[in-house]
Order: sequence, then C-alpha cells, then structure tokens
Amino acid sequence: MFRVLLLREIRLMARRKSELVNPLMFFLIVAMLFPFGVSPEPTILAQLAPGVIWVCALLALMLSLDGFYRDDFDDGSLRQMVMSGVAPALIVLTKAVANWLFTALPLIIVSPLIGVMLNLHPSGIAAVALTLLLGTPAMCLIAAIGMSLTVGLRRGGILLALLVLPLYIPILIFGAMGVNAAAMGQSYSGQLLFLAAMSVFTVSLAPWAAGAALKVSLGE
Amino acid sequence: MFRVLLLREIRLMARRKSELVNPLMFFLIVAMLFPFGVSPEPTILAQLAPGVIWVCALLALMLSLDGFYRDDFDDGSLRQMVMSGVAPALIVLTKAVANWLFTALPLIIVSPLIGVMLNLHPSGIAAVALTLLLGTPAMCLIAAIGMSLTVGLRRGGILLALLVLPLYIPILIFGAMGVNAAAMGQSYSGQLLFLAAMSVFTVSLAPWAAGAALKVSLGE
Amino acid sequence: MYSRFTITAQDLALIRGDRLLFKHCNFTVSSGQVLYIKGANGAGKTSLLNTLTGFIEPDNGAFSVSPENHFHTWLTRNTLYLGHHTGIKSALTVTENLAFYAHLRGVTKPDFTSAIAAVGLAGFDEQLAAHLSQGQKRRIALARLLIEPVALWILDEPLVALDVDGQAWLCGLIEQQVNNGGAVIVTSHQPLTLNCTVSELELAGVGNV
Amino acid sequence: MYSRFTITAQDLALIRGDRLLFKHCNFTVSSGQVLYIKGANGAGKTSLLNTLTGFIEPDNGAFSVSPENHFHTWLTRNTLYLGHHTGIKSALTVTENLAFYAHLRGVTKPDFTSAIAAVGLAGFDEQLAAHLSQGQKRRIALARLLIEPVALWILDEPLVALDVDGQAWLCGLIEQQVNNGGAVIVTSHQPLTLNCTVSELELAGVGNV
Amino acid sequence: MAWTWFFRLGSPKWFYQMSLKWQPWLWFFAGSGLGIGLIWGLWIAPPDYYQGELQRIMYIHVPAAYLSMFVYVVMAVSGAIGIIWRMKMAYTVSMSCSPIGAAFTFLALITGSLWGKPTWGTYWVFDARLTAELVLLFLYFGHMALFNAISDLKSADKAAAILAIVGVVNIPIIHFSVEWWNSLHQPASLSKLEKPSIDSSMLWPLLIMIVSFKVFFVAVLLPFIRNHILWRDRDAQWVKQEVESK
Ligand code: HEM
Ligand SMILES: Nc1ncnc2c1ncn2[C@@H]1O[C@H](COP(=O)(O)OP(=O)(O)OP(=O)(O)O)[C@@H](O)[C@H]1O
Ligand SMILES: Nc1ncnc2c1ncn2[C@@H]1O[C@H](COP(=O)(O)OP(=O)(O)OP(=O)(O)O)[C@@H](O)[C@H]1O
Ligand SMILES: [Mg+2]
Ligand SMILES: [Mg+2]
Repeated sequence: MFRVLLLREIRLMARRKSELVNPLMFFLIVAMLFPFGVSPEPTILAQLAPGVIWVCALLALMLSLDGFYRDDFDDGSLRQMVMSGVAPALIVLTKAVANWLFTALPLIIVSPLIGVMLNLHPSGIAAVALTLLLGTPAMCLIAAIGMSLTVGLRRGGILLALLVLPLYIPILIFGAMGVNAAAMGQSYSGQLLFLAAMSVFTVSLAPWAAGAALKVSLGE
Repeated sequence: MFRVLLLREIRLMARRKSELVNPLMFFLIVAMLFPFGVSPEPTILAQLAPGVIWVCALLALMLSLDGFYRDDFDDGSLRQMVMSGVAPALIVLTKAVANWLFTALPLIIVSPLIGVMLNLHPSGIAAVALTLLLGTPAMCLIAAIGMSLTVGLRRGGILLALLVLPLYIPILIFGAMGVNAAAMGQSYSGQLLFLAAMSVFTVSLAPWAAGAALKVSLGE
Repeated sequence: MYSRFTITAQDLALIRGDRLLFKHCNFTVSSGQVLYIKGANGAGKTSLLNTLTGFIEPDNGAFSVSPENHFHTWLTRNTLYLGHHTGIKSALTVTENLAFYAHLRGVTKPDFTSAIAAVGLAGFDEQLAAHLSQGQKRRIALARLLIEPVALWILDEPLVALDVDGQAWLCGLIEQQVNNGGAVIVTSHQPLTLNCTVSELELAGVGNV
Repeated sequence: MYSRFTITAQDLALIRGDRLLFKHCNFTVSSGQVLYIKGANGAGKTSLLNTLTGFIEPDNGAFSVSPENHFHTWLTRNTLYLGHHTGIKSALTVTENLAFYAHLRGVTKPDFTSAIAAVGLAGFDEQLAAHLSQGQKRRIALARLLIEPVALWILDEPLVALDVDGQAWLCGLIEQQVNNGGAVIVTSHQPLTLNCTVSELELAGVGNV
Repeated sequence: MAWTWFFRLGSPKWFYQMSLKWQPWLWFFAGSGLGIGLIWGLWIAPPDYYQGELQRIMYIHVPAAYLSMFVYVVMAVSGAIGIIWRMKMAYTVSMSCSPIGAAFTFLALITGSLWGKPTWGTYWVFDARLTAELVLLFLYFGHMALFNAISDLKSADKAAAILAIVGVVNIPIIHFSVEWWNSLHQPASLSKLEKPSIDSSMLWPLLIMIVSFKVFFVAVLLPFIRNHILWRDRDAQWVKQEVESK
C-alpha cells in the first residue's frame, strides 16, 4: 500500500520536475537576501550562516508543503483514498516521506554550498548537512500535522505557518547550535542526538495525530 | 469601478478577520526565529535587525499574496470580472492596493515592535516603519506581476517567489541600508527618496504589465 | 427590449493539443434567436465558447458583430457568460455575490430579493454561498440572468445540478430572453424544451490534425 | 457475483448550519437493489451520502450492515463513491489514474485498455487528464466502476456532464451491477431509465431547527 | 449510575443553569483569596534579601506562569474528552480556555520581563523557558485562529482539540527547560519531594496566590463557557427564551 502511494507521489513529481528545483531556488535566493540585507562582511556572514541556513531551509520546507496536500484535497483524491480503505495515518506518512525526499533531501544536498557562500567556517560545513539530515524528518512530520488540520481551508497557507513554526523552534535551536558548535571546532554530538530523538519521536507519534486531523478536515 | 472592486476585497477580508492577523504572526514568528537560530546576543541582534526585519516583511508580504488571486481564479471570479468589462490592469491594481492595505500596513505598524525585540538602536526604529512605508507599494505591485503570471498554475506559490524575489533585491538593499544608516545616527533621506521613486515608478507601470499577464493566464 | 444585433463567426478552426476540434465552422446568432451547440463529450463545445469570449485564440477565422465595429468591447458590455466555474464566492452571502456583479455592470436599483426568490433561494439571502448545496450555488449564478440586463447569454451546460423544477424554470427564462429581443448561446447534454426558434450547431469532432 | 449483504440506516437525523435536513430517516439497501435518493436542490442528498460514507457525523441514528459487524470497515472495502470531485488527477494520464486506484484496491490483472474503450476514451489512454473535456474527465472516474469489483456503488449525480450516449451507457451499467448481485445508491436530477427494481427515498426538506 | 453526573455535565442547558448558581461562590472565593494573598504578599511578607521589594512581582508572576500551563492542560484534556466521548460541552470548555490561557500567558511574560530588567539587565533574552512560554502563547493563538478559520462547527471543534493535544508536548518543555539547559531563569523553587528552598514567610502568601489564581480562573471560565453555549446554541429554543428574559 505504502509503495503504491509513494509511487504515485514520485510519478506526480516527475511530471513537474521544475517543482523539484523551486524549493531549492527559494532556499538559495532567500539565503542570498541576507548578505544584501544585513551585511556582505565575511566575518559577520560567517556568524550568521548557521542560523540563516537553518531558517531558510525551514521556510522552504514549510512552503513547499502546501501543494503536497491541497491538490489532492481539491480534486477529491484524498477522500477517494480514504474510501478505498487507506488509513489516513498512512496517507500522511507517505506525504511526509515524499516531502522529505523531494524537498528536504535536495536542500540537504545543497546546504554545504550555501554554507560556503555565506563563508561558514569549513569545520561547520559537514555539520550543516548532518544536522539538517537528522532534523528535517521531524520538521516534515510536524508540518504534516499542521497541513492536515488546514488542508480544507482556502488560504490555509499562512495559518499553517502560525501553527507549525512555533513547534519548529526547538529543532531550529538545536540545529543551529550544532552548526555553531561545529564551526567553533567543538563536539556537536549532543545536538545531533537531540535532533535524532526528536525525529524518532515525531515519526512514531505524528502520523496518528495527523491522520486524525485529516479525517476531520475531510469531513467538512 | 475601482471603488466596487475594493469594497469587495474589504468585505471578503472582513469575513475572515483572522487572516488580517496571520501575516503579522508570520512576520513576528519568523523574525523571532533568527535570535534562536543565529544568536540571542543583544549586540549581534542589533546588527542583524534591519536586514532581518526587511527580509521577514518581504516574505510575509509575498506569501500572503497567493490567496489574493488564486481564490478568484479558481472559482471563476477573475474571468467573470473581465467578462463584465473590467480592465485587467484595474483588477490587478485593486488587488495590489488591497494587499497593501491588509498586509503591508499592519506589518508597517508592528515593525517598530520587532525592532525593539531585536534590540535595534532606538534611532533606527522610526526608520524601519518609514522605509517599509515607502518600499512596500513597489513590492506589492511587483508581486502583482508575478502573481498574474502564475495564477493559473497549481502550486504557483514557490515559483512566484522565484520570479519576484530577485526583483525585490534593490528595494531590500536600500530599505535595509536606510535603517542601518538611521540606527547609526546618519541621514537616510537618500534611501527614502530611492524607495519612493521605485514605488512611483512601479505604480505607474506595473499594473499594465500585470494586466497583460493576467489576460494570458486567464486564456489557458 | 434590446437593440438588434447579429453575431457572425466565420470559418473558425481550433486545434487543442494535437487534436483538430473543428474547422470551417460558421454560424450567426441574432436578437431573438437561440443557438444550441451540440456534440458528444470532448467535441469542443466549451472550447468554442472560450474562443467566442476571447479566452482562447482560434487558429483560423474571426468573430464580428453587425451594428458595432469592435467585437470584443461589444461582447464585454453585452454578454453574460456562465460556465463550469461561475464566479460565485463562497465567502460572500448570496446577496453580496449578486450585488458585486450588478455594481460592476452598473445596474441601477437592482432588485435582489425578488431575483433570489425567483431562483428558489428565498430565505437564503444572507447565507454564505459556502453553506449551500451544489445546485443552490448554481442558482445564485443564474439569478444574475434576472438582475443584469444584457443582450447575449452564453450558457455552458446551464441545466447541470438543477433539479427538475429548476430545469423547467430555466428553459422558460431562456424563452423570455429571446422574446425580449435577446439571444442565447447554449450547450447542454440534457434536453432543452424551448418554445422558440432554436438553431442547432452540431460539433462532430474532426479528429487528429 | 457478490456475497449477499444488507445495509440499514436507522432513524438518521442531520443538522447542517441552522437547518435540519432530515430526521427519522430509515432505509435499507440489499444486494440486487437500487436506492434512488430524490429531492430538490438543497434537500440534503449529498449530505446524506456523506453521513453514509462517514465524512459527516449524523446528529442521530446509525448505519449497520448485516452479515458483518463493523460498518465502516465493510464500507471502505466494498464501496466505490463518486461525487462532485472525482479524485482524478489532472497531472496523471488516464491509465495512470485508473492504475493507482486499482492498485489501492488490490485488483489483480486489471484490464485498463478495454475499460477505457468502454467509457469512450479509446485513444486517450496516455493523455493527461488535464487535457480532457469536462465530460471526458468524469468518464475516467466512471471507468473505475468497470475495473474495481466492489459490491456497493454510491453515485452522486453520475449523469452530470455526460452526453446522451454516455447517460444510456451508465444506466445499462447500473442494471448490470444490480444483476450481478451488487447494489447502487444513486442521486440524480436527470431521469434514470432502469430496468430493475428501484426503491426511492424522497428527501422533502424539513426546514429550520 | 455513578456516571450520570458526567453526562449531565454534557448538557449545555443544565450546565448553563447550574453554573449561574456556582458563580457567586466562585467570585467570593477568588476575590477573598486574591485579596488576602496580595495584601500578605505585597505588604506583610518581608522583602527579599537580595532583590528587595522587587521580588514582590513574584506573587503575580509565579501564579500566572503556573496557571498559563494549567489552563493549557485543561484545554487539551477537555478537547480529548470531546473527541473520545463525543461530548459537545467538552469542546465548549476547551474553546473557552484559550483566550483566558492566552491572557495569563501574556501576564506571565509581561511580569517576567518586568522582573527581568532589574535582575538580568534586559527585558528579554532568548532562553529556553522564556522561549517555551512564548511558544505557549503562539499555541493559544493558533488554537483560536484554527477554530475561527473552520466554518463547520463540528469540524472546528475536533481540529482545535487535536491541535491542543499535540501542543501538550510543550508543557513539560516549559517546566523542565531550566533543568535541561542552563538558563538565566530561576529553577524550581517549589517542589513536593524536597523541602521548598523558599522561606515560609514568602511561601504562604505565594501558595495562597497560586490557589486563588486557579479559583479565579474557574470563575472567569464559567462566563466564557456560558457565552460560548449561547453562541453555539443560538438557534435553540431555550437560548432564545434565556436571551429574551434578560
Ligand atoms: C519574560 C520573562 C519570564 C518568563 C516568560 C517566565 C516564565 C516562567 C514560567 C513559565 C514559570 C513556571 C515554570 C514551571 O512551573 O515550571 C516561571 C516560574 C518562575 N519564574 Fe519566571 N519567567 C520570566 C522571568 C522571570 C524572572 C526575571 C524571574 C526572577 C528573577 C523569574 C522567577 C520565577 C520564579 C521564582 C518562578 C517559580 C519557579 C518554580 O517554582 O518553578 N521569572 N516563570
Ligand atoms: N458546508 C456546509 N455548511 C453548512 N451547511 C451546508 C453545507 N453544505 C450544505 N449545507 C446545507 O445543507 C443543505 C443540503 O445540502 P446538500 O449538498 O446535501 O443538498 P443536495 O440535496 O445534495 O442538493 P443538490 O441537488 O443541489 O446537490 C443545503 O441547503 C445547505 O443549507
Ligand atoms: N486544457 C486543454 N489542453 C489541451 N487540450 C484540451 C484542453 N481542454 C480540452 N482539450 C481538448 O479539447 C477537446 C474538447 O474539449 P471541450 O472542453 O471543448 O469539450 P466539450 O465539447 O465541452 O465536452 P463536454 O461535453 O465534455 O464538456 C477535448 O477532447 C480535449 O482533447
Ligand atoms: Mg464542456
Ligand atoms: Mg448534491
């Protein structure tokens, strides 16, 4: 079942390859805004880099999410899936996995590049990718809850941000802290551990909450 | 005609007052992410503040835009308006004005608060509101062009960001520069002048471009 | 009574994707006439209406309207087009929806209450459109036909989602429009029982390019 | 042939907004039967189907199915529900759309080509659904009826947007399902010409709470 | 049946009428508790050895902070009851909690920052507990925003309840943040297991304040619930009579 659902997501994504690139572009462009907005000074940039990379990744991830559910809601696909006996929690999980594969993974891959562009200290570069790798699953799943709650609403997009971003704050803090520590040459395994724990925690609980929420949204 | 169109936007907005608050919340929350991500150190924050405020305002503005057009496109209202003899440029202009009133203006009003939270130097606080006041009209109108081009596409949201953000960069640079100058006690009338010029320029040209784009999007 | 007019379509051809939907398509519609466009699913009826309203450019041919010169300005002033998406906003009430379009059209003293009652929505005046059923939503759009006095109605499957009474009522309304000197271009897969002259245009489907 | 079953609705009542749509509503549907739900626009037909499929909670009453115990699991295994939104993805081709639902349902060796031909879309197999007309899109959804062997069809206005041939074809298909021991719950404002026993349920509209 | 009281609580009409009877008593207890606590705390209790008179903010800050968390738990639990037992009243209670909770969270944030300026030298630092408390405020806002955004009442109830339940993870984070991360904020000074690290001359007024804040919460909650009941059942006959009789 999961395979069938995931295959469909992959096929849909393949139809619009440009959308694979869009979140990446968003990530790059918003990250580039900071040198313009704050200061192009390399030392200042280096200080900013961990936080800016994390915040931008987080926004790109959240914004790309919208389309993942809304299309399927609007054309009735979500209802049809539920009526075909697919558990809502499974639908949500698939969406989250697809979101991670198509949005988070590319972001993780280019994140070192942005680190370099923002003059991050070389020892922090690997940490950027690593913290994102461990933190993004939790973010995708938390976002899935928010998305399931707001999918029935027109213009739910920004309400979604309101619901989800506060819950991202702990992840963001630890992610950026980890990169900072790495950039200063310290160990950052504690932060990685925390991120991994968060991801495991949400993977095991969030689908249920999101599934229940999806059921409610479909009801309206 | 303009009055009828604007009244409708106001009425629609009044129906969902919560949406007035949402971009504001987004602005506040994203601005709060930076202290978590980068550093809660007051002196570093003060340095960041102008850029961060401007980038966040810009994102909040751009994201709120989506709903302004997409709803009307999806339910056929845009077509009906054009078929009732309303010039597309006028539709776009109304949307931009509404977007400015309902999103930009509240942002401008709370921006000093965020300045205080990010520990911006007191002499920069007024400049934040002033630069935003002069820069946002241009941003709303540029976004209107992007929106008109992408409104027919599902998941246009992030593509919109790609089209529009690069055009925002000059505005961002001058806006943040203005605030920076003010925070350091220097005169920033040059930057204000530039922003005002940008806004006048776009107000006079953008509606035509956006109107033409809208026609194309409706055609499909 | 509307002033007399005649719309002419000359030698239209349209290709969508890799299919030629129609070619050498000619028709005229004048005041007091109904043009009933027929054809199987996918024959190109909606596409033809979209070329007429200017949202798709035909690959050949053109439209003209006889006492006037510029077709498109005439069209936007004198046409009401109702297709699959009706432009009714869920977040507005029934009356607000109608009032908006009436104002755009510059209708003086529109009588919303009686129009709403006529389409069978009496008592729903202040309801949000979102809270109405499929057929009721379409009825809001149909109420515009009563409020906005325009000469040409372009109706793409107007009977869809209407109950039996609604269908009969709409047929009567079309007759009335024709008797008033207006014209109606309509497509429908449901039988239209009209007591007036109806000219038919059959789109047969030409096939691949 | 499907195994025998009987669905019973007992003493249903539903309030939406400030309107009581129905109360004391009882019905049964068994294998080999058609239940035709009638009523004017806004009577509550779609809402009733939504309570049946579990998307809306009724304010009173419940459903049950006779040889089994748990109604909802039975329903998701044995029902195909087609409403206004059909769950056909514009970005997928006709075949891909059908294949997805067939796989979810676990159909072994589904024959897409003949099903697509049967609904009159032969030659459109590899077309994106986005590039089809309104009626053709609905036909894709109807092709699922041929591919997925489920006992109960719930069809909310299935004739909408179909051309005359399509309507006749679908009526024939419903008869066939009933003869195979399935059951069909259907609403329609267009006349259904069925050669089998049809029980009718009229929703009269009860009015304000 | 031992459970009848539980289901009777589920009847909006019964609850409405009963709560009107309870109301004066609640106001009385809340008022006298707050009065005694405030007088004791602000005038009678000794000033702190280090912080002097400033420390008296504590008698507002700590009860408000506790209550902000307590209200959230009430909100989530009643939301869960609504989902599990399909009780309309539970949703009503849940929805009535969020504006009050937001107000107390705001109070805790304000008193905290006023206290922070003299003690830490700044109104605001991005410290774990403070952040988590701010997240709590956003959660309350989100709860209200989500409920208002969904037009169908039944769906809105359930969606808001799910959000409330999900947000509960934030509560232990607020509480334990001072232990998990080294922070500027005061570690727990009241603990059931050990002897409180705070002098009893300050402890008593503080405890009185904490308890009477809770009573005050219930006293404020009831009018909110009644309002909500009236709004929700605005078409019911008894509501119309009730409104006319006023
Ligand atoms: C904006 C700033 C502040 C916020 C948001 C805040 C928030 C909180 C919260 C949420 C609690 C309850 C914690 C729990 O029950 O686990 C609390 C308790 C407390 N706060 Fe604050 N606080 C702030 C500033 C301060 C300051 C400046 C002081 C004193 C220097 C202070 C002293 C206390 C004390 C003594 C407690 C009781 C500790 C306990 O028993 O757990 N707070 N605060
Ligand atoms: N989302 C909603 N929120 C509140 N009330 C609704 C909603 N949808 C429908 N209703 C109410 O329920 C009534 C019945 O709607 P329903 O869609 O069930 O009608 P129907 O019988 O299917 O009509 P139609 O023939 O037009 O499809 C409507 O008149 C409306 O008052
Ligand atoms: N967006 C599109 N892109 C490409 N081709 C399209 C598009 N829309 C329609 N077509 C093609 O045009 C043909 C006719 O479509 P159209 O919507 O005009 O049919 P119709 O006569 O209105 O059918 P129906 O009775 O089903 O509404 C379709 O069969 C399809 O091949
Ligand atoms: Mg058509
Ligand atoms: Mg219906």
